[in-house]
Amino acid sequence: MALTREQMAQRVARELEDGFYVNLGIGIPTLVANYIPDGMDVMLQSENGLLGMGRFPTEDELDPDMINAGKQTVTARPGAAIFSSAESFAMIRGGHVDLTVLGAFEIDQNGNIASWMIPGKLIKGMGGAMDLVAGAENIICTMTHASKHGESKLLEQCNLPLTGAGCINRVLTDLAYLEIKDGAFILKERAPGVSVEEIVEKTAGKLIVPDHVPEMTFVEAS
Amino acid sequence: MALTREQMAQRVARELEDGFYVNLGIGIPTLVANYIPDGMDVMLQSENGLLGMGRFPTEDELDPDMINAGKQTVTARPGAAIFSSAESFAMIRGGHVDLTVLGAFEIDQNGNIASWMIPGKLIKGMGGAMDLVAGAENIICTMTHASKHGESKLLEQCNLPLTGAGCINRVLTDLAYLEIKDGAFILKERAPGVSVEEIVEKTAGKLIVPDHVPEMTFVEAS
Amino acid sequence: MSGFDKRVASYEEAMEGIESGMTVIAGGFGLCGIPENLIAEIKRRGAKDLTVVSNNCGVDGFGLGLLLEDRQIRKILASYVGENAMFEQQMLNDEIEVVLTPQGTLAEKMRAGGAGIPAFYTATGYGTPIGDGKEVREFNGRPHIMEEAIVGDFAIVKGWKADWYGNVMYHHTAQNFNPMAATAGKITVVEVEEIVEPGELDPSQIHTPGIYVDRLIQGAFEKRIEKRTVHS
Amino acid sequence: MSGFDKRVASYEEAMEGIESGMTVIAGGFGLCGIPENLIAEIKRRGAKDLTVVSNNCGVDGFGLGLLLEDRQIRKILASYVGENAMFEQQMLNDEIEVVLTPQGTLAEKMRAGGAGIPAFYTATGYGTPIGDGKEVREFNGRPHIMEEAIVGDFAIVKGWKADWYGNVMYHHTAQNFNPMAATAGKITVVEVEEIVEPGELDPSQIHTPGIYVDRLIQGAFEKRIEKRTVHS
Repeated sequence: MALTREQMAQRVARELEDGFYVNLGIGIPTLVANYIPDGMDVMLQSENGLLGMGRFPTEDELDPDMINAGKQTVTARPGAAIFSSAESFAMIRGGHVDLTVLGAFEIDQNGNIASWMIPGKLIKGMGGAMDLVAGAENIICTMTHASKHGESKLLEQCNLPLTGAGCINRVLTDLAYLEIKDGAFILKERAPGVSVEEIVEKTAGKLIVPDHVPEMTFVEAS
Repeated sequence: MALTREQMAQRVARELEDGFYVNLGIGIPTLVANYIPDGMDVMLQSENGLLGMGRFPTEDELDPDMINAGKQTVTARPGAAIFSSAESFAMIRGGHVDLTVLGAFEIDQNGNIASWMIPGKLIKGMGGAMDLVAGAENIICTMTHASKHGESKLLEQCNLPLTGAGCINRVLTDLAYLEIKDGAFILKERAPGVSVEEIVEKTAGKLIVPDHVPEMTFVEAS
Repeated sequence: MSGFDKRVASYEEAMEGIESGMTVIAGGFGLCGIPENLIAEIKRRGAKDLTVVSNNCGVDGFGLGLLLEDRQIRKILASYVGENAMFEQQMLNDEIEVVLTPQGTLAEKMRAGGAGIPAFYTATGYGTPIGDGKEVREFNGRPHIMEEAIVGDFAIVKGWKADWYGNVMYHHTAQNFNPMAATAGKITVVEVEEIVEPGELDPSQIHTPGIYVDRLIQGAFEKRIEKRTVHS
Repeated sequence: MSGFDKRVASYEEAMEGIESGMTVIAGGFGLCGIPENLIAEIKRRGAKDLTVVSNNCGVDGFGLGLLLEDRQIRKILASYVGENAMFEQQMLNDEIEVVLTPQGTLAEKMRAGGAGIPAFYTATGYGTPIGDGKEVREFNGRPHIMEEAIVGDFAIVKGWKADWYGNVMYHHTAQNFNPMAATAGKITVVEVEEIVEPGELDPSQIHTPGIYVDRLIQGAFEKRIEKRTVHS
């Protein structure tokens, strides 16, 4: 069965390490924060200028001057740092963020990503996404493996205008976890109950399937 | 008679305006701070990262962490700001400093300045001088009109390696105050008792002498 | 009267000289840390054909959204727009030109404008529509594009506390684009919540040194929240 | 043990991994705000053929001058050197290569190295020996030269206060080159006068966010004064 949004977040969270500075995009990436393992400490970077994002505020703590990159009101955890947008993107562009998690429309076998613009639809802008994909050494993209109409989003070459060229090497879809290397997707794990055949069928780009593709396991929340 | 160092500083101080942010180089430029007219407020920028340099500290105030660009211990005046070297030179390079006063070895009629390097002699470096001449819209150079051996320092073309190209338009020497425009020095004022003939003789570059060249006047300190 | 007293008496005086066709750089991210009263004054004055440089363009009826009502903005450089119906409509009607700019590149272009750096190279945007027509150059085996600095006729900035020399501190994430905007205006106008005496702020804790600030005014702020999210 | 605890137990551990041939970026201006104990540790370890990036090169027997005694520096990028007899002698004997770099350009090269900006343009140095061999390009009718970023294998930094996440504050003009150096090291080591608990520093008042800092140590400092000038 395809992974739920929560399971996708859970799987991404396994890539975290203690002491990681992490930037989480909007959507599924945001949910990753809910699955940081006990005893592990991760610091969230919000590109509007906050390192050490905390939980949402109580009514009493609510402050219009304290928001995250999604424009939600947040708090800062003890030991946070707040700075300008130039400093924030110096961190991002300079490769100081350990892990970036973001969504995408399409990924191709050369690590190109399209995530911001669908010609003919209203274009709102790329925000910080182009800086994030160009800057983070370590990016995981999360998206559904195929569109609602069954069209693969893992392509030989992206159709949509790019967000970044050759910068993605890890993708988690609702069906599989894949790495990108030397112009091909490498199937590393599959969702519980999802067959290799289904993944092959729904992957338009070049896919390398190792002899053994382990199934992901998830523990039910108690 | 040629101006004394103090008179040179006094003359330069007449170019100050209330509310000016000023960077003063080492030597005669430093003395300018002693001649800021009463009722006029000028803020001194020190390129190691201090805007609002104050007087030297008393023994009690002495702090190794508070120095100026000449590495002397100083104080900060109330309302000062302290920042990084990158921010300091952003100010300088970005043209935010109203007036820079610095010394020179040679100036030429095209506004080129040589002030940091004498081939064959030990070269210590340019420090912030190249940034200052490239960045300040408004620079006054102070130097003696001629060397000890009588050789002019106001040239057709600088002989020494440059500090900056085409960036100087005002020079105060011990003999005269000159402006530089369209490839020529323009004699604007002469030191008390110094003849136009002497200035002409000691200026190797193209010199334009107006019909009337007023003599500077100085009031003795009481 | 000290030449360093940057205070002006009114918002009218604060935006004196703004004219049609000018470029205005604005601080703020979303509705956080926006110079809301200075924007309102630009609306009141009615300057048209403005080029606005700002990460976003406000919402209907607030922030830079106010300037859309009378079609005062001809062109905007931003990283994310269109949260407001009026913007969307003007964009679809080609009444407003939008130059989408990656957020980090936008911040760096403002900083460069203030710092006398006319252009710089970044990997951001290479291989995307943002890189089209820009010079490409390889550094460390990776292609980068050249981006040029931005300077504004006016910069409008929202600070928290300032002394009357114009030394400014920002509050929390309301800092965002404000420090870079402050450096990049030929005339920089800052509105703050509180003005104190010079000497009251710690010199090492000033975010924007007064040398960048031309005019300073104390105002009252609505500080509208765009996405109110609370912890139950 | 938090993964964000940057504290190390000794100066030996702080400079673990420094090897001959590496590039070291150092904060400090003159003798003000220099990482004096980290420099002394580099001397103790004896790494040779170092490329040092620092505004100055200390004095005889103190600061970076210590590394001259055993000829540990092969090359230095600096804006002003030679205050020390030993430096002068090694320079005259061609034992040390000196790449003189304008002070503002040096600061910007460090910042660019940390910020993922591989190169930028500046008017500083155009038409001078510093511009020789560098690309010249005109912007706004004025020629500029291209300068490239600097990154170090190590950056050594002197802070004032830090929390153990590595968030650092600097004291007065001891700030100088330290914040840029801190961003530009593959391994950034910071020594401070006091380490406090996370949460004790105001988030908006941190000069160097902990993300740039790999190792942190509390030390005792001589803080030698180069030109003691007092007001009688």
